[in-house]
This record gives sequence, structure tokens and C-alpha cells, in this order.
Amino acid sequence: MKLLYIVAARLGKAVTVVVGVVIINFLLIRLAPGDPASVMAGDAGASDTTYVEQLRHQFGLDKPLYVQLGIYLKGIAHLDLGYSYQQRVPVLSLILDRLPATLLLMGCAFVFSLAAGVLLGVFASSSHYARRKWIDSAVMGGALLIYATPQFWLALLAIIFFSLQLDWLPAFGMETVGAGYVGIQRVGDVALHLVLPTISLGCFFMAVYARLTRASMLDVLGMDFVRTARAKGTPPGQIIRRHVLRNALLPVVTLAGIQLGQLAGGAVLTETVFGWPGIGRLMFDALFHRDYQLLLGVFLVTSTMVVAFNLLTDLVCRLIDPRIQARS
Amino acid sequence: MRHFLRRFLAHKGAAFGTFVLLGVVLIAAFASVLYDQSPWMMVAQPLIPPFTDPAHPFGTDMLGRDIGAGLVFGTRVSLLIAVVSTAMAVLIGVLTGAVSGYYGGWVDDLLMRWTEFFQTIPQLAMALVLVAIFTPSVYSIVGAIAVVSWPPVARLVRSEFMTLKEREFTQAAIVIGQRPSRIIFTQILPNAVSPIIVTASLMTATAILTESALSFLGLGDHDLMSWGFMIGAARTMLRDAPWMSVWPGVAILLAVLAINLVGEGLNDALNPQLRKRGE
Amino acid sequence: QVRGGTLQAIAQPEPPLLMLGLNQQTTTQYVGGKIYESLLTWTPDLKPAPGLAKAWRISDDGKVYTFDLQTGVKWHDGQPFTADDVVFSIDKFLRQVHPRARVIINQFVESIKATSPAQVRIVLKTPFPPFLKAFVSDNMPMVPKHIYDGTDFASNPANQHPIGTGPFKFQEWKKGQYIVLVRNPDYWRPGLPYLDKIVFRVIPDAASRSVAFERGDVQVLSSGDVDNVDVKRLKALPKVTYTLNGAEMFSKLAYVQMNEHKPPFDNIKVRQAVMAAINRKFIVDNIFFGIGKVATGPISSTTPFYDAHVTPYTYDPKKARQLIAESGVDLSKTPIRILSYPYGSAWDRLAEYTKQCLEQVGFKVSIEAADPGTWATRVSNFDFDMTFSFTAQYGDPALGVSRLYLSRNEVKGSPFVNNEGYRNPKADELWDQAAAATSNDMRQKLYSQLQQMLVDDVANGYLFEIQNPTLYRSNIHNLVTTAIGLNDTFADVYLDK
Amino acid sequence: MNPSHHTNAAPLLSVRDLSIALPAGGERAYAIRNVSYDIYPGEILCIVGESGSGKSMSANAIMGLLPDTIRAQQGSILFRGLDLLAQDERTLRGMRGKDMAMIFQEPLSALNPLATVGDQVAEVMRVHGAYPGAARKQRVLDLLGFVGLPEPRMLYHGRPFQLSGGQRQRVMIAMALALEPSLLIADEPTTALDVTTQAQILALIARIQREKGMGVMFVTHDFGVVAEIADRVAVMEKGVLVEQGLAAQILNAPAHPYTQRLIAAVPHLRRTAARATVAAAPPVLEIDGLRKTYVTRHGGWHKRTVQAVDGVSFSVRRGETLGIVGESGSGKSTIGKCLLKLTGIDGGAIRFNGVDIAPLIERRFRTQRKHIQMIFQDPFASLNPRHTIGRTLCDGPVANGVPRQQAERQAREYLRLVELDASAFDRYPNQFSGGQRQRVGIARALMLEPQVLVADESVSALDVSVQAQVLKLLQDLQQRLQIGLIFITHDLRVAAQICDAVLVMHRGKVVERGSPADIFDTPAHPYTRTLIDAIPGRNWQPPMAVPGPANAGAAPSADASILQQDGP
Ligand SMILES: Nc1ncnc2c1ncn2[C@@H]1O[C@H](COP(=O)(O)OP(=O)(O)OP(=O)(O)O)[C@@H](O)[C@H]1O
Ligand SMILES: Nc1ncnc2c1ncn2[C@@H]1O[C@H](COP(=O)(O)OP(=O)(O)OP(=O)(O)O)[C@@H](O)[C@H]1O
Ligand SMILES: [Mg+2]
Ligand SMILES: [Mg+2]
Repeated sequence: MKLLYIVAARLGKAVTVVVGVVIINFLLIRLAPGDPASVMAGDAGASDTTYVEQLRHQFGLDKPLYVQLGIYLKGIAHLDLGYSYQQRVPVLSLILDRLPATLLLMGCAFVFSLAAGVLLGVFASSSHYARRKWIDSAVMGGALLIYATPQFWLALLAIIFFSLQLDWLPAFGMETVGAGYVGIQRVGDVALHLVLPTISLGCFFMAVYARLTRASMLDVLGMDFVRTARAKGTPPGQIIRRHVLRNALLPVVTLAGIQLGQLAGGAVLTETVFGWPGIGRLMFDALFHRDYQLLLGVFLVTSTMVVAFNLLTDLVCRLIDPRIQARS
Repeated sequence: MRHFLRRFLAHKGAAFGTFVLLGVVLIAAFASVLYDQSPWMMVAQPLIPPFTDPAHPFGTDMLGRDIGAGLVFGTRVSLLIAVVSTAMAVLIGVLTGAVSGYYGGWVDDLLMRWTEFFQTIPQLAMALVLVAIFTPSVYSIVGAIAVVSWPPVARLVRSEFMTLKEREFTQAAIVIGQRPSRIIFTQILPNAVSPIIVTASLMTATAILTESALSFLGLGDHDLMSWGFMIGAARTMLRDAPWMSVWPGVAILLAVLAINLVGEGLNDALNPQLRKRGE
Repeated sequence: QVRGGTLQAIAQPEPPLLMLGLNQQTTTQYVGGKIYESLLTWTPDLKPAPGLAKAWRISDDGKVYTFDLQTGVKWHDGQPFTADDVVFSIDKFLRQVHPRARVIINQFVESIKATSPAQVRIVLKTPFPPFLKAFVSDNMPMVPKHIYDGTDFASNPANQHPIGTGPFKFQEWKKGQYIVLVRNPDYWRPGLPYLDKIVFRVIPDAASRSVAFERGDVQVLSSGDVDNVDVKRLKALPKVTYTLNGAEMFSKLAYVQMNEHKPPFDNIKVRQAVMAAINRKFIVDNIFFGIGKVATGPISSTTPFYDAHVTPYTYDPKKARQLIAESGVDLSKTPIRILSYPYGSAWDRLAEYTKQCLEQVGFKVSIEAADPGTWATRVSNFDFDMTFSFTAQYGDPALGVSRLYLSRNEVKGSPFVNNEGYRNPKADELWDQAAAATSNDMRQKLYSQLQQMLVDDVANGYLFEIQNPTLYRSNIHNLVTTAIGLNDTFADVYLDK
Repeated sequence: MNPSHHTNAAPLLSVRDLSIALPAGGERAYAIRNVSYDIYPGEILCIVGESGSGKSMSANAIMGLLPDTIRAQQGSILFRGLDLLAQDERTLRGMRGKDMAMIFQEPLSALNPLATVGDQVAEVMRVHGAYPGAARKQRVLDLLGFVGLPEPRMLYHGRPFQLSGGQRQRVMIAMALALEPSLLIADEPTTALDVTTQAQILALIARIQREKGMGVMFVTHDFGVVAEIADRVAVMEKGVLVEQGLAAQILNAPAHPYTQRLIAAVPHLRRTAARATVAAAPPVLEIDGLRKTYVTRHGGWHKRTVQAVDGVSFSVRRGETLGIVGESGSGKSTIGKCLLKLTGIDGGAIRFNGVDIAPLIERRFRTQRKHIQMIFQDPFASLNPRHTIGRTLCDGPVANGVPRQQAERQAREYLRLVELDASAFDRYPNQFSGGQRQRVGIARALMLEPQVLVADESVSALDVSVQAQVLKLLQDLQQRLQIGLIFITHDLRVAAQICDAVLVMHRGKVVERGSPADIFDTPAHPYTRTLIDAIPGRNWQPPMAVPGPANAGAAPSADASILQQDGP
């Protein structure tokens, strides 16, 4: 009941935020020089003015801005995200086309980074706790190195090394085109394609999680109840597992929520390098083509996802720490 | 202060980071002494590999520009972009967070909703849109990085303020009749400085990475030689002239690493929690 | 010739649409060119060859064009292709939506009629010899009347499932991943095509594309798929064929565009100084890695009516400085901004190089980055000092060159017209005469005169002729056979086993 | 109390010549030095001493729970003859919780916030493999009942945050008792609790000790507590054990000067002399029907309201000291906050010199603020660590329009008045001891020459000896400047010592009021009686005629010693 209320209240807020985001972006994009008609003329390599005017009229860009905004918002209310000027397809279907790929990569990178990061962090902090500090230093040094490496650079190197030199993994795309795989074969094929993008996308956050988990674990290890547990005669392994980990997880979960949000917008860099058909690239191209409705649609969808993830994070935090429920 | 320095430098990583960072800053400051010509100047044969021509130890790029000069001048730009954008983000974040956390109530509600607007769109996407809209230039890049990175600062400062305003010294300041603006700036803010400094140091590192990502995607300032720009430009030459991207990659890595280490050192030195445990 | 097999190619950037009439991006032409056909095709030496028209006649006064259509041609949905489709395509569809064709149609076509189900007659208002050259698939694709007539062309659902007469039918398009075309079994040329399937993959990053070719994931690289620097390495790979042919119809020419509406480039001497300050050989060799040819004037050497005997500009910074001194322009008062051309990193390098060169001779230069939207808008509105660009010439100066110089084309609002603001009544007159002249000798004379004039005036700064390297695995045959190269139908392409 | 057993039993625990070094850079080189004492089965040994004297260190050393950086240097800890310092971690682990158990000071943080109470109590059995199967849960429930927790079945699945401080401390005790250890170490187990709860816990520990016959080591700094439960007492000063002996002997006839000083500083329940009653001047502050209700949202629509202050009325004259006492949560601090308008009120009037200040908006009230000042409870938290003392003192006058130079002059004057060195002006708070900081707090409040001064638990955080000094100072200044003082405290001894009149609060209401003598000698309300009964060691009167510096507060020498101890 209480949970339901919280969810309802948060949803209400969320809707205002999303609508706000759409309006702000709508106005923001219009500040950019150029419009879809001029870009299309540019791409065609030729044009005449009446043609451009005609396109503008066709897209409704000759109406006053507030009228356009009104039309757009009214459309959204009916779940109509409009039409892509460039591709002449409903925006929603374009986005839905790309969404599965984004969700897949996002999910894999998320799980990979979270699992690997938390494991490394726990490993490092327990090494530290057990006074094997050099292991801690080595793990954390590695994490820091990964953290500091530009992501796209890593990705390019990974392609050259793993797919060109060693020929272990496919370099790009989501599946082998035309191979006609079905069922388990196809799953395996997609999985192979996922490896490099997942790792190069997940590495950065893995490092972040590792560091955060470690710091948080060490914080918790310094707390009084750990001393209580020691006073009971609990062995170190159990202390870490039963007492420290759960208490240390809260900041990690919070950050994970933020990461999910960041991933929701697709990963432009990774998608670019690996030719991954995700939503980030769609956004990037829409931006360059001034495909307003498509761009706004992407933002609408991603910000909705971000808001949803925030809500989810909240709920997970509540599950982990019942105190939050009591406090709010 | 001396205690602090000792604690800070006792941290080996922090000492190394400071050392590297100082080097980087010196290089930035004396760029024009190290290389008297513009990094854009075509000074030699194109594509000289590194370590083959003593005049150009880092090699040259496809136009015959000295990579060493690019690195040195790029230090300046990358650092400048990072520092200025972080400063801006911190300024906006601190103001928003301070007002929000101190006053609470509807002011807080309003400001936090505003903050959420900026947090709801993934950072890099937002930065891309902003830079594209305001046309790529050093100003729009700095602005965009600042715009996407202030919300976490605001949240941090807000939560600091929410706890600090309940602290007794703040209440004491109210009781002796100080004005809110004075309380915010002279009583509370100085006490929230250490987490802000730590966050800012990490943001600086992220800003360098963001700038390079923007450059990689073709949205850099074409008038200024930055590391990110060098990598972006070298991307197409990755196979034929790997040194073109390796050098700036290493430079970014080192700088980000150093800043992070310094940030961690600051964190440890400023964080009383750790100090208490006697580490 | 072997039947069967799948050809893997790259479509980058991903075309927004495959409907050739509605979109003319290069990749749309590349992919759409297999689905749609025009009445003619063109040989590498720019001679017309049969397409959907098996024969054609031009009246002596050059005004009446009669086309006899192939028989037994069917649309991909099984409907027969007739003269009505041709009339609809030209008179209604293209006239309304095609940015280039509509200009020609509106300006020159008086009437177009189906004289029989297999014959079409087009009457022009005035003679226009290059008219025939408009009949290539990207300029005048034939579209099905039974599907488009009476509908809103732009939102017709068939745009997503294009229906043409070409040797390949549209099968599947996974946005962001690939487009698949399959063999059209009812193609009107018996026994063709050979290939079963063509897959166009979307790979946004150039470095990844060259990896794809190296790994054999794709077998064809069209020009622009990989950076020029990689071409050298890739063409040296075993069993890879390299050709520069197949771009004769386009003959793209790159130039530096200077805004002649305002100082300093309203001064001829300053523009001439720019030409002397830039080493165009260096540009071709180092920025475009040797793929290209220094241009002499506004018309490419592969376009008819080219004339090499114009005043040559050579790299001579001293002369550049002297020209500036003569011009009397104080460069320190007129700092210039180079608007970079947002179509790839080589153009960025070109901007950086130009900046260095110009600064050497005393200009004050800054570079402004732009994305395509910004670039198109600013150039259309004359809001720039200097920028780069390239245009295709479409096999005739009257189709692809004159548009950039006619003073009546100096209108705000669209790029690739007379954006530089070149105004010369004498030239305008010559252009019009040359376009209408029916004798080739006459045209050559007029165009030679024009070339000399434009080069002297530096109407644009002619940099180099862009060459289009195509790389493909050597087991592919007949890939590049016509003047439009890879944009052709691929009906004759076959793979060795 | 039965001190007769030493002679015939071997000691349970025997600490011999123990020294523990501190890492370099600390305030002193060792935490404890050459400490020796014994604990016999069935007795309670109290270790007393002021903050930082090394009480916790010696307790932790026994359990082997010293911080990583700190080691025992020499000596031995013999537990039933086994030297604990020579054992490896595994052996010690086997003994912890089973042979010896510990109760920690902070009931808030000593329990894992995320694990259920039941699990945490059961854990000690689990790790030692005791009470397997269903018996374990039953044992937990029994224990929870044994320590007097209500509804053990429900609490079993509860989490620490759902319990009050006293209840948490009981859970800790249950945990410690689970395996019936022969040695129980309690490190200030009641310091964070209010008097009534403290009384219950003390009674509980005493009862258990009797029933199970354990040896108990009880660490505290409160002589009242010592008087309540100790069999024997050991007194520590700066890491050195200065005196030990039977409780009666130490409490009533302390031999060492340090012990004497400590005991002399314990406030007396009975005041020595009645003060001259305040003239019948008009009240400077009148509170009339003050009400304050806190509303806390509980997740959804559920609201929880707390009547923190419910119809309280009183008045204060200049020069008068009004004490407000009551257990924790009775609404004392809330009254203070309302008076200073640090929170809004829900009803009633606050008349300052006859004018109701309750409805004034903050901007208008700001000019009046200087007349009503406050001394805050926590001397550490109430000074901005980033400002020098001088700046802290000047802030007030400057905010009220006094030129800076004049304010500085004034500040130096007040520093002298509160007996702080002139050099304090340029130093930072971390360079002072708690007592000195509290003086700064007093000076800050007095700088504005207020007519009313609210002191909320101003001395609760201080050690007894320092507490005495500060109280003395406060009393003097209040008399000298004729301030109306509202003194909020939960320590009835303190209230008895300095107040002219006392209000007893219970659940937001005033249940009794009158002079200290009336209230403490003849309490009328049952609640007041409970409160008074709960005062630890109320039957013990610290001896008056202790030789040595009884008036330590006024003596600059004592001040100097504090400075050395807590200085930078
Ligand atoms: N982790 C630590 N690292 C360094 N010094 C410490 C540490 N813990 C305590 N000390 C120092 O050891 C000395 C003894 O501390 P201890 O905690 O035993 O005092 P205490 O008598 O228990 O005081 P309190 O009544 O305040 O609890 C003090 O000087 C203190 O500053
Ligand atoms: N900000 C607040 N919000 C909600 N409830 C509060 C708040 N402050 C105090 N309370 C509640 O009001 C009641 C009175 O609190 P108050 O702080 O006045 O007690 P107190 O007598 O000062 O207790 P203590 O001796 O522990 O300081 C308590 O039940 C407390 O939980
Ligand atoms: Mg202690
Ligand atoms: Mg209180």
C-alpha cells in the first residue's frame, strides 16, 4: 500500500520531468542553425529554393514555434511521436527497431560491469582487510588504469587485436548477416558479437564500481557493528559476506541506477566503433540531420527509461535497506 | 595544513599523481618555450615515425605537423577545457545545491526538478546536442561539459548543506542574527569544501575524457590543438601511423590517472572517517 | 559467368530511404540503383546505351525526344511497365519531388506524352543538348504510376518497400544493420541478374569498415567507405582489385569557395593570392593520399568540353604576398573564418592545411567547425568567408557546373548554387548560349572561353578532381562497367566460385 | 556487594603490567602504561576516569579488538591462566563471545542496521556451533525475554532501527549473554541513554551478574554509576591506573588527588546554600501555552504526529535560573528551539519584555535576536571548525552592526571573562579542549549582551571535572550580568545544583514545578519520583570535605592541564 503510494507519487513527478525534458529539448534544438529541409538539400548535392520551402511546408516547419510545440505535445499525449522527416517513417517504429539492440547491449554491459566491478571491489577490500595490501593496490591500480583510458581508443585497439590479429571475435554488427541462423545458433552468434562491445562499454564502469565497492566496503569495515561481530567470534569471511557486503552495497546500487540511465541513451561511441545498431547512433544521425521529431522521440524514450530506472533503483534500495522506507 | 600535506603526500599514489600533474602543468605553461612554432605548422615530412628523426622525436602526422608540439600545446587546451568546465560546473552546482539545501521546501523542490531535467538525458548525448547546436568551439565545448556535469555537484552540495544546516554552528549563526547569505557562504560552504574539491578533481578527469569523445565524434574545436582532437584526427590513421593516436592516448591516460590519484589522495587526506581509523 | 552467390557491400551512411525519387544521398543511389532504373544507361566514355528505353530519337531542331520502351518489363509487384509510367514519373512525380530533375523539367520540358504503350514523346521548349544525360537512375528513376498516382508521394507506404523494375528486389531492411536485396526472377533482361542476393551493411566507423573488408566480411568498398589512407594498404592485399573508373558521370570536383559578397574576397587579387598560397599537389598527395588530380578549372578532365589550356596557378607564396600587396587589402582588418566542410576528416585536414598556408602569406584565419545542418544553412545564407565543397558534374557542364556560377542562381536558401556570389553578365550569357547550342564544336568554344574566364576570376578556387577508388575482391566481375559505376544495377555482376 | 571473595578464589582475569603504545603523532606515546588489575568471578570491577584516559583501550585489549595500528607492547592478560596476548587470532576468535563477551557503548551503531535482531543474536551461537537446530531460535527468544524486551517473537524479525536506544542496548546484552560467558566487559553501556533507561540497564546487568555469577568489567566515567553497581573500582588518569580498591573506600575516602578531584566535581543533589531570591522584577520572558507538534510523514498518507510541547507556560526574570528537566524526548530541546525561533510553533505566545515575538517573520525578528541567546549542547559541533575563535566571537556583534574593531576589542575582553588565554583569539576550535570550547560558546552568547540565555544540555558532553568548572563560570557570569537563564538538562544533579526554579517535563507537558529543594526532597508527581529514583547512586553523597582543589573550575592551573592534554 505504502509502496504503491510512493510509486504513484514518483510516477506523477516523473511525468512532469519527462514533459519538461521534451519541452526544453524542443526549444533547444530549434536554436541550432539549419533545419531538416536544408540538410536534405545539402545531402542531395543540389536544390532550389522553392524545393526547400516546399519541404518546410510539408514538415510543418513554417508554422509558429508554439503551434509546432502544441501539435507535438498533443501527439505525444496520444502516444504519437511524429514522423521522421528524413526516413519518412513513424518515429516510434524507428525507435522500436533499435531499442532491442540497445537494451541487449545495455543489459550485458551493465551486468558485466556491475558483477565484475563488485567482485573486484570485494576482492580488493578483503585483501586490504586481511593485510595483503599489495593485492589491493594491484587490483585498484588496474582499475584506475582502465578508468583513465579513453573508451573509444580501447575499443579500436580491441578490434584490431581480437578480431583482426587473432580473429577470435567478430568486429562489428549484431549478428552474421545472411547466415540464416535460427534458435540457439543465432543466440550464440549474437553472443559472440556482443563480447567486444560489452567489454569496451562495460570496462569503464567496472572500474568505477570496483573502486566504489572497495571504498564502501572499507568504510563499513570501520563501523562499530563490525567490531561487534568480531566480538562474537565471527570469522573474517563471514563478516565480509554477512555483515559488510550488504551494508556496502547501497552506494553501489545508487550508482548502478545512474549508469543504467546513462546507458539508456545508447552508447554513441561504442555503437559507432562496433557498428552496433543502437539508439545512440540513431540519435546522433538524427541530430546531424536535424530530424527534430526523431531526436525528440529518442530523448522522450530515453528520459522515460531513465526515470523508470531511477524508480527501480529506489525500490531496490528500499529492499536492501528497510530504513529508507521508515525515513521518508 | 602541514598535517594535511604530510598525510596527502604519504599516499604514494597521490605523490605520484601530484608529480605528474605538476609536470603536465609546467608543460602547459611553457609550451611555447618547448616548441616555438604553432602545433599546426607543417614542419617536416608527413608521417615520420617516432624516434627516427631527432628533430621530431614523437614523429609527425599526415600533414607533417610535429606530434610533440601537438602534445605540448594540447596539454594546454585539454587542461584549460577541463579546468574551466569543471570550474563552471562547480559554480553552478554549488549555487544550486547551496540554495536548495539551505532553504529546503518549495525552493528545493523547484531546483531539484530543474536539476533532474539535466540528469534525465544521458550526459554524452546531452553534450553532443549542445555542442552541435551551438556549433563546435572551445566555448560551446566547455559550456556543454559544464552543463552536463553540474547536477551531481548540486546534489552533493545539497546533501552536505542539508546536514550542515542542522549542525549547531549553523544554528548558532542564526541565533546571533547573521543573514542567510552570510551563513551560506561563510559558515556552511567552507565546511563543505573538501567533498567538493574531491568531486571537482574527478570531474576534471572526466572532462578531459568527454572532450576527447566529442573530438572523436567530430565535434571538437578546429582551431585548438587538444589531445582529444589529436586522437580523433588520428583515428583514420590507426593502422598506418599508430603513433599518432598512441601518444595523445597515453597523454590522456596519464593526465586522467594523475588527476584521479590526486583526487583519491585528497579524499583520504580530507576524509576524517579514514583518518580516524588510523590509515 | 556463374549464377548465384551473395555480394556483401557497405551502405554508409545508412540511407534514410531507398526511394530514389525522394532521396538522392549517395548511398540511396547506390542501393536504390539496383531497384530503380531509368530510360538510359551511360558508357564510361559517356555514350548513351539502352536502359528501359531500347531506342531513342532526337528531332533535328533538338526539341523533340522520342523513346521506344523495352517490352515485357514488369514492376516488382508484377504489374507491367508502360509509357504511362514514364509520363507519370517525369511529369508528375519527379517534377514535384526531385530537387535536380525538377529544375530541368520545369525549365525545358513543354510536354510529355505516351504516344503508344511502348513509346513516349517529350517536347522541349528550347533545345537543350544535355537533356539526354538526365536519364540516369538517380536523376530520372522510373516510378510505378499504379502505386503513387493520386497519393501523397512522401508518405506513401511503398517508400518503405520500394518497387521498381530493376534486377534486384527489396527484401529486408534492419535499420542500423543491413539492407538485403534479392534477385528479381522476372527481370526483363533474360537470364539476368547472376547474383542471388546483395547485402548492404551499415558500419558507421571508417576504421571498422576497412577491418570488415580485410576480414572478408564485405567484398566491395565504394569510394568514401574507407579513408583514402587505407586504400593504399587495402589495394595491396592479395586478390583485391582496385579501380578508379565508374565515376565519369559524376566527375566530382573539389573547390574552395570564397564569399565574394564581402571583403577581402570581393577582390580578385586576393582570391588569386589564395590560389598561389595553396599547394594543391600537397593536398592531393598528403591529405587525400594521392587519390585525386589537381584541377585546372571548373570542369573536370573527365567531363565533356574540358579545356586544359587555361592560366595555370602554381604554388608560390611569394607571388601570393605580392598579389595581396597589389590588391591594397589590409588583411589584418579582415580576419577570415574557414567554415569546415563536415563530410569526413580529410576535409578537416584540408581546412587546417589551408589555414596554415593562408597564415603564411598574411591572412588571419580561424576555423569554424560545423555539422551538416549548420554548414548547409550557413552556406545557403552566404554566412561564411571561406569553405570547401565539391559537386558532381553529371556529364555535362550545363547540368552540373553552370548552376554554381549563374548570377540568377545567387539566391539565399539553398546550398550548391551560386553561393560564392560570382557575378559576371558576360559569363551568364555564355552559359546560356552554350547550354542551348546544338553543335558540339560551338559548345566546346563557348565552354573553353568560360573556363578561361572563371579561372582568371577565381570564381571558385579549383582544387582537385576527386577520384573514386573502388576496391573489391577479385572474384567479382563486371562490377564497374558504366559511367555511374557502383550505382548501376549490378545486373551483369557475377562471382567466381 | 560482596567483596569477600578475593582471598579464596583465583582471579578470572588478571591484567599484568600492560602497556599499549599509540602511533606516533598522537597526543601521547601510549594509551595505557603498566596497568595491572584483577577481576574475580562474580564481581563487578568498575574502571573510571575522564575521557581519553585509556579505559576503552584496556577493555578492547582483553577482547583482542584493538585497532590495526595499535598493539600491546608489554605485559600480559591472563584469562584463567591463559595469556591472551600470546594467542593467535583463531584461538581468540574461538573464545570471543563464548568465554568472554563485550557490550559496546554506542547502541546506535553497534548493531548491523540491515540484519534482523534475531539473526544477530543467533549469530554468536552459529559461529560457535551452539544450540543447533530449532533450539537456537528458542534460545534467542528466551534471551530477548530475559533482558526484558517486550514481545520477543515480534522483535526477532525486527531490525535495529525499529528499536529505541535502551532496547538496542538490551539486544547487545542478550547477544553477550547468549553463551553465558564467564567474563563480561561493558564499555560505557549506558552513557548514551537517558536516566530512566540507564537505571533499568544497570539493574539488569547487576541482576544477570548475580544470577550467572560472571565477572564483569564495567567501564564508565560516571561516579553515580560506580556508586550504583561497583564492587571494586579502578581509577585511570592519562593511561595510568592511579588507584584501585573497594567501591566504598574509593567513593568515600579517595586517596589519590586525581580521584579526589574527580569526586569533588560530581554535582550534589542537595545545594549547599540557597541563593538570594531574585527581586520581584517583571519577567523578561513569558511563555504562555506554547504548543509544538511535529508531523512526520510515514511513506504514504500515514502521518505520525508528536506532541513535542503541549501547552507549556512559564516565565523567567533577569538574574533568575530556570531549570527544565525530564527524560529524553520529553520536549526540552523543542522548547529551546521555539524560544529562539529556530522552528515554527503551533500555538501559544512568547512574550519578550511584553511583546509577543512568536508571529514575527524572520527578517523582522533578526534585529531582536541578540537579546535572546543560546549556548549549545555540543562544544565540538557548535563552533565552526573553519573559523578562528576571534572570528566566531565577532560574527555576532558584526552581524548586529557593531564595527569590526570594536567587536574585536569586545571579544578579547570576553575571552578574559571566560578565563581563556588571549592567544585563543587567533586559534581554531580543534586546538581547544571540550571545556575550553564550551567557554567559547558561552562567550559567544554573552558577546551580544543578551537578556535571556538558553543553555541546552550545555555541560552534558563534558567530563565531570570540566563540567564543574563550566557550571561555576556560567553561574557567576549570569549573576554578574543579570541574565534570565533557562537551563535545560536531563541531569537532575546538575539542575539541583544551579537552578532557582525547576520545571519537570514529561511527554511535552510540565508535570511539576517548584524550587529544587521542593522537587528533589518532596516530589509530588509520580513521574518526578521515578526520575529521581533513577538517578544512579542517589544514596551516595560525594564527600564534601575532600582535600585538594575542590574549586577546580576557577583555578587557571586546572585549565592549563586540560590544554596540555587536548592541545594540538
Ligand atoms: N584508533 C586510535 N588511534 C590512535 N589513538 C587512539 C585510537 N583510539 C584511541 N586513541 C587514543 O588512546 C587514548 C585512550 O583512548 P580510550 O578510547 O581508551 O579512552 P577512554 O578512556 O575510553 O575515553 P572515553 O571516555 O572518551 O571513551 C586516547 O588518548 C585516544 O586519543
Ligand atoms: N525535527 C523533528 N521532527 C520530528 N519529531 C521531532 C523533531 N525533533 C524532535 N522531535 C520529537 O519531539 C519529541 C521531543 O523532542 P526533544 O528534542 O524536544 O526532546 P528532549 O527533551 O530535548 O530530549 P533529549 O533529552 O533526548 O534531548 C521527541 O519525541 C522527538 O522524537
Ligand atoms: Mg571509551
Ligand atoms: Mg534535547
